[in-house]
Amino acid sequence: MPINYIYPEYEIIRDKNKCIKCKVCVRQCSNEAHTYDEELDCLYEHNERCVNCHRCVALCPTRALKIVKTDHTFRENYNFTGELINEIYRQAESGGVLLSSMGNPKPFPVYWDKLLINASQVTNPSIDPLREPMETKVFLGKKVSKVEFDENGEVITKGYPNLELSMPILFSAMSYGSISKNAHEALARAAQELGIYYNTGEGGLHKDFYKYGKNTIVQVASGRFGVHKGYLEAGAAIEIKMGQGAKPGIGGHLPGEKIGEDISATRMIPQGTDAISPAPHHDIYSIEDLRQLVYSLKEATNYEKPVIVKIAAVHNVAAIASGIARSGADIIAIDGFRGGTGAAPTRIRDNVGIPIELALAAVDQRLREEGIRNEVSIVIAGSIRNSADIVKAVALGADAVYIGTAALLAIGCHLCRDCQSGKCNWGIATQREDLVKRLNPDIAYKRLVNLLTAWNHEIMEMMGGMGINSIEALRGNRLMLRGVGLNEKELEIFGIKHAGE
Amino acid sequence: MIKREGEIRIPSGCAICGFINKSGKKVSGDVIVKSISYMHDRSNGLGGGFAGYGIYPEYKDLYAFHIFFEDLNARVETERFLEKYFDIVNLSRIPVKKVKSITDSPLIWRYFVEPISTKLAASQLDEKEYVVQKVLKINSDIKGAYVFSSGKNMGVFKAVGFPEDIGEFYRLEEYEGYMWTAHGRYPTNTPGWWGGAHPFALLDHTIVHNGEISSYDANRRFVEMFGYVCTLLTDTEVITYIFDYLTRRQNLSYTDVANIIAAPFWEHIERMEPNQREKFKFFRNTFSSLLITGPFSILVGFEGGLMALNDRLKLRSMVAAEKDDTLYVASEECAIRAICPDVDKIWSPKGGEPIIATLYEKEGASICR
Amino acid sequence: MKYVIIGNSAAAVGAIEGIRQVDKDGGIVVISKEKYHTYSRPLISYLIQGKVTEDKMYYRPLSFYEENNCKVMLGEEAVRIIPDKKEVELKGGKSVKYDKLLVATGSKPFIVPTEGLDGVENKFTFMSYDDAKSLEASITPDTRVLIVGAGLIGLKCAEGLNKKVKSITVVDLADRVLSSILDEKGSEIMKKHLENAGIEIILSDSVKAYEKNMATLNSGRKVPFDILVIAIGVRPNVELVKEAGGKVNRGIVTDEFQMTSIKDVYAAGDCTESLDISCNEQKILALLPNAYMQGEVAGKNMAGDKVKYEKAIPMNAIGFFGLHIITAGSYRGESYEFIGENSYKRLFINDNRLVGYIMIGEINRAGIYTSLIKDKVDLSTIDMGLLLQKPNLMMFPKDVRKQKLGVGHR
Amino acid sequence: MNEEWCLGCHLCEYFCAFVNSGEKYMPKAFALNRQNVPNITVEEGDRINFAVNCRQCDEPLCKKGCITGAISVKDGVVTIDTEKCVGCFTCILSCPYGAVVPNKEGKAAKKCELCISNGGIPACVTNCPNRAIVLEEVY
Repeated sequence: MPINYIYPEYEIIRDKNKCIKCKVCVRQCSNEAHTYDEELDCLYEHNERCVNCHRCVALCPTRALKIVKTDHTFRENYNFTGELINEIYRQAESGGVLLSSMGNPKPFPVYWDKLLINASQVTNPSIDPLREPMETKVFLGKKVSKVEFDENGEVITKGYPNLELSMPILFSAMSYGSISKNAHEALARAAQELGIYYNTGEGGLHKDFYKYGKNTIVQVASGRFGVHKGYLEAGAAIEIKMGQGAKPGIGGHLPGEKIGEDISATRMIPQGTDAISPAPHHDIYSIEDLRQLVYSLKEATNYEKPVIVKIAAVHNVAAIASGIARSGADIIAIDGFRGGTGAAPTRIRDNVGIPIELALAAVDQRLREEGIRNEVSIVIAGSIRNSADIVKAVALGADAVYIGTAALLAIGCHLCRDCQSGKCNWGIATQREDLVKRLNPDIAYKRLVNLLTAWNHEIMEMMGGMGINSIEALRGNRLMLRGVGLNEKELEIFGIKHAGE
Repeated sequence: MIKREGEIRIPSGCAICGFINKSGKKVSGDVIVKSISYMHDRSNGLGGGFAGYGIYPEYKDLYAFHIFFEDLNARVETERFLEKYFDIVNLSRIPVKKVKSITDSPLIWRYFVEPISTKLAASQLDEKEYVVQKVLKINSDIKGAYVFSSGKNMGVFKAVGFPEDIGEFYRLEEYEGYMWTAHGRYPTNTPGWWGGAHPFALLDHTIVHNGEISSYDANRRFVEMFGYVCTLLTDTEVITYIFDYLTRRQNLSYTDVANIIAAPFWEHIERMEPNQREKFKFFRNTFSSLLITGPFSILVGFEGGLMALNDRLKLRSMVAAEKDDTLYVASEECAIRAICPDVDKIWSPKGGEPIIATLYEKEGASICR
Repeated sequence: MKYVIIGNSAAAVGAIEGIRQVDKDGGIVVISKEKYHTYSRPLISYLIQGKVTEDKMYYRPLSFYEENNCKVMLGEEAVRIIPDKKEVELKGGKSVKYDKLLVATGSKPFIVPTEGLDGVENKFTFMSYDDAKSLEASITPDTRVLIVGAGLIGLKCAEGLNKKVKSITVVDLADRVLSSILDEKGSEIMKKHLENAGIEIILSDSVKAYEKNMATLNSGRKVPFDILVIAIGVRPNVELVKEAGGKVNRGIVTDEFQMTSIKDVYAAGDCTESLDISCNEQKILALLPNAYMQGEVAGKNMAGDKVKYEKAIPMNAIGFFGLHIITAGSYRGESYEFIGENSYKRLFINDNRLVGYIMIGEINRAGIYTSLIKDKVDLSTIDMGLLLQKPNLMMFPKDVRKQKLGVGHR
Repeated sequence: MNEEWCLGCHLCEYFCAFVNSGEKYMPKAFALNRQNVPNITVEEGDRINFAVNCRQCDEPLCKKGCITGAISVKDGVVTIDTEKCVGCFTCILSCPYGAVVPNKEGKAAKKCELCISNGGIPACVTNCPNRAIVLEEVY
């Protein structure tokens, strides 16, 4: 065996006094980081296999386990960090592109944390959400610009198809394939119970989930996997995926080993073949082509469903959004550079795209300047982490947010960022039957419902504090935000004042 | 340096009152002055004003512009601008009386104008839109000039001071109108800029408002998509624009406007008859950015009518009363009793429930659909 | 409705509990020859051994009769059933009227007439509380015990006495111990185990004659003893029914509702015959669980219900000196044998059904095998590999597992 | 028991043995080879796992077969009086689920009594990480 330069990143620490040798760690680690030796009645740790997913830690009945970052180091180097060195070793060994998953973990500014929310004091009252109605219902879609009446004064204008949400939150596109069927079921059932929507991603719609159609957004992406008439008709809205925040400008790849019987049927591709989504849509080489696809889809569904166009937040996102708003799309979804993924080239994930906060501020402002903000709703995505992020997003101008990573965390994801291995110990990003069953949708969907119910309460609390009792009065209400530690340019883009001003 | 309206949002508490005689009987301006004076403690001397309707019968077909000029240059420039787009039928200083407590008065002029027909035709705008654009242009572009009243057969009179002093200053006893509204202001900070006083007016819409709306920036950024420029950053300004947008541009009735800006709660809408439900849902969705939240009580004056409205939680006081053909509305009952001690009926309107009174001759007109 | 029960053991208790599931009010009279509150017969060996105290001998709590509203006539012996009058005549001339009668008279020890037996002073059987008490009263640490019969009763007695006496010798005509429930290999294992515990076992031999404290065996061997326990076997007490004209073979014959050929007279327990469904033969299954379940069925039917008792099979769970045996069914057909370090297992499969098994040592979850026999499960639906391995539910098809373990019966 | 969700992690067995051991600290319950026996058994297959414990039958065969009267049904829970039990294991012979087990001394039988004496909610239910085991009242 050649020399392996890579020292394990984590160490599994077992408290022998607490360990009762129940071997739950051995049974539960799909990476085989724990093994048991019958002869010596002894448990061994294999640190090099550990991805720090915490499955063993969480299930250890005596809390005898913990996983720590190794204190083994290279000589300190601010420039060539240990992580970079290891990445070079890995590539020197494999000759391949580095892959990773979930969102960009690098220390770029998180603007949400530099925005502060207002509250009422003397001059106007705050509102107590426990005692007064507090509304978070949201409609997504194009709005009527001129209302017409008949001679009796009755409104004759018909509204455009809109999505109605009980709260300004949707579950992001995550395909069946990138995540498990049970994870999908959890999302679908939670969406149904909450009165919101989940998104099929580019994986088609499993036959068992057509019944959740009223709460489903069906995605059409560059690979067109699983797209057929019934699929388009099944959902409440159709999303054209042009880009993804975690990997703007590139396509997707689901390896053949994950294409089992069920996924094959759902995606409409042969079992065992790689599912490759091209970087561009091969029928969209410009904005006018997008318009044609938007209208093809509307035509196919009798103009009954809103069409969403999802793009990654890139440098000229405002101009792109303006073009999309004029393309007939009803909703623009913008995915920031911290958005998640099941697998992306590390360098792209960590270096391409812009923060969603800036993208949102720019897009909302641009659409208002052009007087076309009413043509589309804006849904943003890319690492919405809590209810305060949502309040800030809405105040900046978003109609609603997509949550992906947070939803996965709710159902057990521990953000070990090893989705691409397909060995997710939490039954989420895997298709291995024994692992998939670890995610009981009965539990998982309830956790999602709990999380969003809690967030909605918090949103209401914050709104009440601002003296706002309906979410629409918060949307674009940038006066409710102040910046801290932001420079003039950032404040200008956000359209807000600095704290204290 | 203390910033004035337009540079910063200034929260304020206020007094408002108003009345309309539905049979069109005219009442002298000193009545409204008396009414507002009873709510002296609700103002702090940093602003007040009045709006009278039916006060210029001899010029009733002309737009009456009331303009503050900070200096002569502003006046010259404004008049040059006006002449370019309007026929100026009459112009004069607005007569005032020296009042000790009122100082730093700008130049206050009044112009009765009508659009130059060729210019209007060339603009391809309807007449009102034409006028609005020119007013907004003066206010945003001509330094030191501020059009604070621009409707027909009506006028706004406002200043920095207590309202009763302002009434005296403008010699309101010399005007007679079928409808009057008044405002006394309690801003938390302001250098005292006359333009920042209320009522706020656009064409024949005038608004007096007591409150501090929390939806301000959402409303502002929405209406600004339609050419309005909120230069003052006040609630009253944006509410006026909302009324203008919904009544004039969208042709909605005042009732519908109330149902949009103080929309019923969803739980209430869900309980409505299907037709009603659909309509309310449609309105709330279509004009979601025009929902006004936070406390407000407003009096909206318009040609031939008056609307009073509270926010949907009724977070500010407002009392209404009737005596014969006259409807009275005020922040406090005392302001009504002061001018009409023996009312037929007095009540406190519910949050979100508009009270709309119009001249009998206007009943059934499109505005009251 | 008036119920009369002759007998006071497992079948009687089963009947009382069966009646009370259906009829809360009808009067129940229990006629018991023995003067004790209902007790567990198998416990007498534990009593002698000292593992069970007298207060733990009771099969049901002392409040049992009161709670079930029963009139108990202890120490009364039924001598005649008069079906025409619906009466039971008691020793001493009294009689008890019944609407429904249960005969649960059990069995009595079988004693082979042997030369000199009458002259043996300290001779005992081992069936009843009284047997146990008198036996216990006569032993000393110096006592030498001879037990005739290496069946369940004889060996249980041996185990009970083992530490309390000087020596124990067990003699049986058969060539192996526990011949009624074990195969040869099983018997061999048990014999060794018993001998290791210090019990002397003489097989394929029997007592030819007794002479005071000496037994002479057929083989000529002489076995001295101070106490003799006769545990050759038992015979059902069928006389009452037989004399009343009821049908009797070796035991009382009943239908599947536990009614004898005499109307309104039911029978249950060791005095009856049952259909052993593991081999489809009428048998006397003198086993406590069988007695209880027959009694319960009889009770329910007496009270007007209509339930069948149709899952009878021989089955035994017993242990000697820490080594446990569980057996069930009949030993015919193809057999599968498994010998472990400390265990022995043999499964019998006939006509694609599990019909019997023997498990020694490793007995966990044996009931799953029992259920396969009782339910006559067609083995083509069962994973044979798993079946042979050990008792488990995995061997059943998914839907059966779901039914067995399913989340509720929703 | 819903085998669809059973992961075969065996935590139910360990928690069962722990809470029924009387120890307050889990590691102690399993220290020094204390053979605490769980009342629940996990069966493992190629893909299927499930745990088996007492079904609390309406007509428990274990009770009917018990030679000492040690088994009774209290408030729907089939209970063994270990003082009365002599360890003949007729109950093991009778139970079609294999849900009765010898105790660690091998001298008496024991079975799941729904943690009635351990706070009421069965430890296997509380500690099943995938809610494969639930407590349901069956009417």
